[in-house]
Amino acid sequence: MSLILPWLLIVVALVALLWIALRARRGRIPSTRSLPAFDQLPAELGHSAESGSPIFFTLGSGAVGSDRTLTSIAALETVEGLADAAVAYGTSPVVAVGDPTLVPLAEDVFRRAWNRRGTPERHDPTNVQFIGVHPTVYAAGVADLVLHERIHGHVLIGSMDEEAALVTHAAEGRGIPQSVAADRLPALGAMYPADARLAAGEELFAGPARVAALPWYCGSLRVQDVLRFLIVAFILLKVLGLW
Amino acid sequence: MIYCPKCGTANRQGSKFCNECGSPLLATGLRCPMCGAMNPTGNLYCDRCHARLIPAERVPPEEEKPERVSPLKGISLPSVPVTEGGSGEKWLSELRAEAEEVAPLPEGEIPPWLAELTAPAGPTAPEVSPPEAAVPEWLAELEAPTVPAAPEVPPVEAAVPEWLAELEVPAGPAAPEAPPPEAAVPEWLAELEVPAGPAAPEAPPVETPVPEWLAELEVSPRPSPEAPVPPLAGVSAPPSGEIPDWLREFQAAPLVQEGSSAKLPPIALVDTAASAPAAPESVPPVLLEEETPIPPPGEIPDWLRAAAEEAPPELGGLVPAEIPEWLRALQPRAEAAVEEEPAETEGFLSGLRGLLPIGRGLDMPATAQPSLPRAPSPAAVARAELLQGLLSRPLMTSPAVEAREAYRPTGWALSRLLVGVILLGAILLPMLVRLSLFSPPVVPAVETLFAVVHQLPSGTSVLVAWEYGPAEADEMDRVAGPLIDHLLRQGARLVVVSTRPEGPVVAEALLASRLADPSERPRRIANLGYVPGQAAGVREVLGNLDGRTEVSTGLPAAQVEAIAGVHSVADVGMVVVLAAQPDDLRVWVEQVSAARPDVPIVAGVSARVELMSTPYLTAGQIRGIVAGLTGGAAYEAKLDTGWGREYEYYLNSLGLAQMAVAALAVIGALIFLVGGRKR
Amino acid sequence: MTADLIGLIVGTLLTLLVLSYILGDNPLYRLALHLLVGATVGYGVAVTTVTVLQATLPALRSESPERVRVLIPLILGMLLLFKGFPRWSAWGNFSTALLVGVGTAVAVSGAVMGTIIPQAAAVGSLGDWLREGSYGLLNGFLVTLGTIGALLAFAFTVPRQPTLRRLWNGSVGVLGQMGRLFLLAAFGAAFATALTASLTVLVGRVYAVTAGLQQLLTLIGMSGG
Amino acid sequence: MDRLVTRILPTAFAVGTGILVLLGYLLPIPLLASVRDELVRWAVIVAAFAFILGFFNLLRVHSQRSRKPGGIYSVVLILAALVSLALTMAALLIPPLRFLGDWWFRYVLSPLQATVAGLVAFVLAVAAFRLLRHRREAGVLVFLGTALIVLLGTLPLPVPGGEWLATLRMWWMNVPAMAGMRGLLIGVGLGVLLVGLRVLTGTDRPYSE
Repeated sequence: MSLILPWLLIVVALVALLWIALRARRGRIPSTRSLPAFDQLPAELGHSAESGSPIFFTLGSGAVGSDRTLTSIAALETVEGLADAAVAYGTSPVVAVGDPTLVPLAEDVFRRAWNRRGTPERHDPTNVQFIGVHPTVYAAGVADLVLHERIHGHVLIGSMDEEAALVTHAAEGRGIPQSVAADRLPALGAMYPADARLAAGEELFAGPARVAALPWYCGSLRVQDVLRFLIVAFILLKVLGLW
Repeated sequence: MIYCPKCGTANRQGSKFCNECGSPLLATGLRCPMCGAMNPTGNLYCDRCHARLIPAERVPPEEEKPERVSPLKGISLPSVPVTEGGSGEKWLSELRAEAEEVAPLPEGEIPPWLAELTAPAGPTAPEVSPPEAAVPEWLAELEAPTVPAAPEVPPVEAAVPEWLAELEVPAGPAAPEAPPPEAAVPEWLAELEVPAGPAAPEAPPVETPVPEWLAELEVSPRPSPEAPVPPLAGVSAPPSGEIPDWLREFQAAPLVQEGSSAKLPPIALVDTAASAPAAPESVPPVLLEEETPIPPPGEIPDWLRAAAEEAPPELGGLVPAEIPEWLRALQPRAEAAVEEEPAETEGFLSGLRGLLPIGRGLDMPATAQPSLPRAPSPAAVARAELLQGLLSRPLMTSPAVEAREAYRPTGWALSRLLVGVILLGAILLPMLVRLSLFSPPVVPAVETLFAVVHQLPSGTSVLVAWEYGPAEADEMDRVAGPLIDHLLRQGARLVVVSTRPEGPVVAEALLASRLADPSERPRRIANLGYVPGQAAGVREVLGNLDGRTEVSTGLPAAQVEAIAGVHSVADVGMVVVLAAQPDDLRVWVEQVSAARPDVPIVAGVSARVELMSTPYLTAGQIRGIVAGLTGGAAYEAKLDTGWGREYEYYLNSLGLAQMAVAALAVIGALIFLVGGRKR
Repeated sequence: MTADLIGLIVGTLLTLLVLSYILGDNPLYRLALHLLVGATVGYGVAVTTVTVLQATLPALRSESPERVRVLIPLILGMLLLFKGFPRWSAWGNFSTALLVGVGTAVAVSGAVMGTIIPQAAAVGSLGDWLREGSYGLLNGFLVTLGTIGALLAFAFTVPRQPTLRRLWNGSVGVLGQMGRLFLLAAFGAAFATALTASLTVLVGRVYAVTAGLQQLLTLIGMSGG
Repeated sequence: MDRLVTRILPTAFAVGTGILVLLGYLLPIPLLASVRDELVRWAVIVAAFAFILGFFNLLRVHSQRSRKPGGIYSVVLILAALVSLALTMAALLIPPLRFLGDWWFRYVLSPLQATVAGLVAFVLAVAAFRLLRHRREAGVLVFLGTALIVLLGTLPLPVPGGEWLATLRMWWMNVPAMAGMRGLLIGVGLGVLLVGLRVLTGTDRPYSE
């Protein structure tokens, strides 16, 4: 398979990213469309602080080091966008991970949030829980936690397949409001009929931009749109036989 | 509307970035801590209630201002600069954490939970002007979004709870350590004071600053000849400006030099046990003066009794309130006689008594004289019991926000039970009643696979990638069974490899059940076990097959007959991928076609992988595919290896179960279409 | 033989406990589930550590340059264990940096060379469609429309100028709406295939339980009779 | 010194290894390919240590929870983890004890994992039943229609319409569903690419202090 196309795509993406980063520094930050799955998380965090029970994050079993790494990193960045607010309210969320490589990275998110706040000793490392290696066992373990722990809201974001239905089933049974962001097709098939605000496929990667709204997150969404049009053009050219 | 400082565009209230030029929008108003009204940033006093908005202290120069460490848009956060190496003792940082959670925010930005309390419950998420055509909720394209409009949580009542309004320190950089030199004195109290003299108090008050809520209870200590001081502690000054004459005679002599804003403890929590000098009769005692000997309870001081008997007519119908018994018991009184203390004669402390004489014993540490505890007087005991009674009463706090007990969605248990019973019934029915509703369908992909395997010359070695574990074994064993059986019948030698830890063990179980003659095992099958690392592991094993150890016998692979003559994927006649996940199929197809493009690849996959595997089939990378139980049943029907009876059971149960779920989906759709949406 | 018998009893009992979740969440199910979670983690740790140690220890003992190549990851692995103690957690940053770096490269190359380009190129051209006859043209057109629509359905940023925005809504917006229908078709197909797969497993489990119970009954019948 | 060790060096290390491995994929140079495979092997070894970290996290969380009410479940979990670790280690390292490990895998682990995978079918069925309660827009008809076609087309009833349904299923999965899937996968690929570029350019640093 010729390597020209991959190089072309990566170089164009890099150039677009740098160009948009410059524009963002001059203040021209693109506004992105609203995604209910992420937009209501800050308010949900406020309610959770009021009721005193934490928000439960299911980060899936995407191993860092495998080809699902970047889905897990996008999920971690979304949680990091909320970590400062959660720490300020004093209720640090519970995070369940399905792969051991996610344990250190998830714990670091909250440890640094407490450091930024100036009270590192209030960081409780057991709010990140490693549950089970096999995806289905992980989903069943998380479902059991959701059924029996005192939680206020449930957010599922990360790399999972149709076993995610076990978790949303348990949360729906307790009437807990849910937000789900999944990028794999079997998971989306199982999550669409679930009782949850859905962010599908590429929208999972818009999580950090919607929650933390930092310029380079919004900028990279603009780059995705630019590449989107280039690929549409490529498909049309190929259909017309010109490529 | 907020006007952008850079391009002047009008943006909606609450937006953080200008819609036109994108520059960040500065804070647009200061919220008054007393009445909550929004004032322009430049105001010193609130337009509505004239409370002071910005404390009079020096505004910290630019570089001292704590730089905002995490510019989190959309979430207004009290950001605390990271103090290197921890700041002071632990209790101080905890105090700062609580104080910060209560203190209002520097730029007048209110955290959403509080804003909800003050502003009527409105949408708190920073709304970005969503373009008309782009869908608000991503899938609600033709109709209003189904997102439940009313948030489940009952909106907290909008008015600021009374205890919170008082607790708020006046707006302005709320650095709790720096004691505000003078708490903003409320309007009604300011009138009672002498119009503040130009000379600001040089000597900062000795005592610790009295918090706002406490200051209200105190009587202003600075009586001046014109503004008499209300006689009794705790009696709040009359709201109207002029002082009733009944009050004027109780005016105390000017005790404290004008202008000194010494703050005296509000309520006479006087430690009467200390040897306070007895004030001379001549100076009318003021209850709050520290040195005044307080008459023992029950025995009313003559000046009070005189005032009581006189009952001056011009009280305007006000019957002098007689002091209730429990309040009188609380009234402090002098325990022991104290000897005379000369008053100061000159200097700006003239007239004060009980001052520490300069020079004598100043260097001595202030040690309390240990007074032997005498039997407590009955009054002290009564007071103690009263206090104990007060303390033991249950704490009356605002009704705790009980954890929002999750409501159970309607009909949850019923629909769960209904689905469970119907599903299990559909699966068990074919076991009780012998049904032959469903027969194996004719699947084109299985036809091509059968043909490819059929022309395999005898004795060729086949690499089998065993990519499923026990969780998927129930389905995959029925998919892979006929294929493995056919390969063994064709005389092929199997080399089994897996990138999942449980793969080899599951492979052993199926191979044992499908191999007709166990003694031929070493000649026909070599299980090379688990290879860690997805794509990298596959690449590594494709390059070096016989360098590994055979799992079932423990021998190095080179000595196993089944793998004789096979060093890498180049020496293999066919590659079979048994995948339960789409990723595994993609990894193996990519790596094998990269290592050896012409080798035929066939696949046995789970039903969930069928959707993702058809592109490979059409692209010709895979010669044939058997997918799901139906594929396995079709292959078994063609091969007829004697497992037909079990497949018939499975096929009928699965078919019935799928019909049941399809029926449930349609019934559910009708029920909930009519029954109404989620509340 | 008794090991298999005990195994059969234990296996059937555990399967029944987990299946009882269908009738309602109950303590027995929770016991079986916690047993499963613990057992899976214990199994995973054992297999991974033994496999990795078996791969690295022989190289450590040999004196060849291979030693150095194995020593570095082992040291990085030890450093990662510091992440367990919040005070020295920063020392594990090198190990997580390696995991993130390698993972990012693997994921990016997988996305670019394994997904974006093959899927975009697989749409085929007019010529290919015509070769498949009259249906080919319809199918090809539908697939192209659906792929482009589904791709445009995710467009995040919207132009600000009103004129451009109307143009945008007219074109990208409409295509996006249609793309959403194709996406829902994909979700429906994924739902159905996932349901078929897990139904097959459920059927297999129910058969295993009934077969196990029948076998136990005959054994009890035999020993009783 | 603190900033150097916890921020700058890890960032350089991550960006360096990332670019090296990516070049290993993008350039057909054998040297780069071997460097790439070596770094990937390192990542596998470090991931094994992460497993030990995860194991102790599990033990710590559940030992804490075992003291609270309903702690019996955590005790069972900890015991099962230790027994499973011991039996599997014995099976892999001590050949005579291998039958214990196999027994544990075959009669405890396998049935439990398989049955939990079977429960997924039950929860999917419940979700299908309550579909119209959560989603009320027109698109749900496309979802439901596709699900019914693909589900009933898998094993058609021997009624006359059965054959036609099977061919409709084949077409429906190869054209509309395939198009939607393709658009989705390309979109996810773009998302992954951009997050990857942010990590490789050092903008996102999940590993650094």
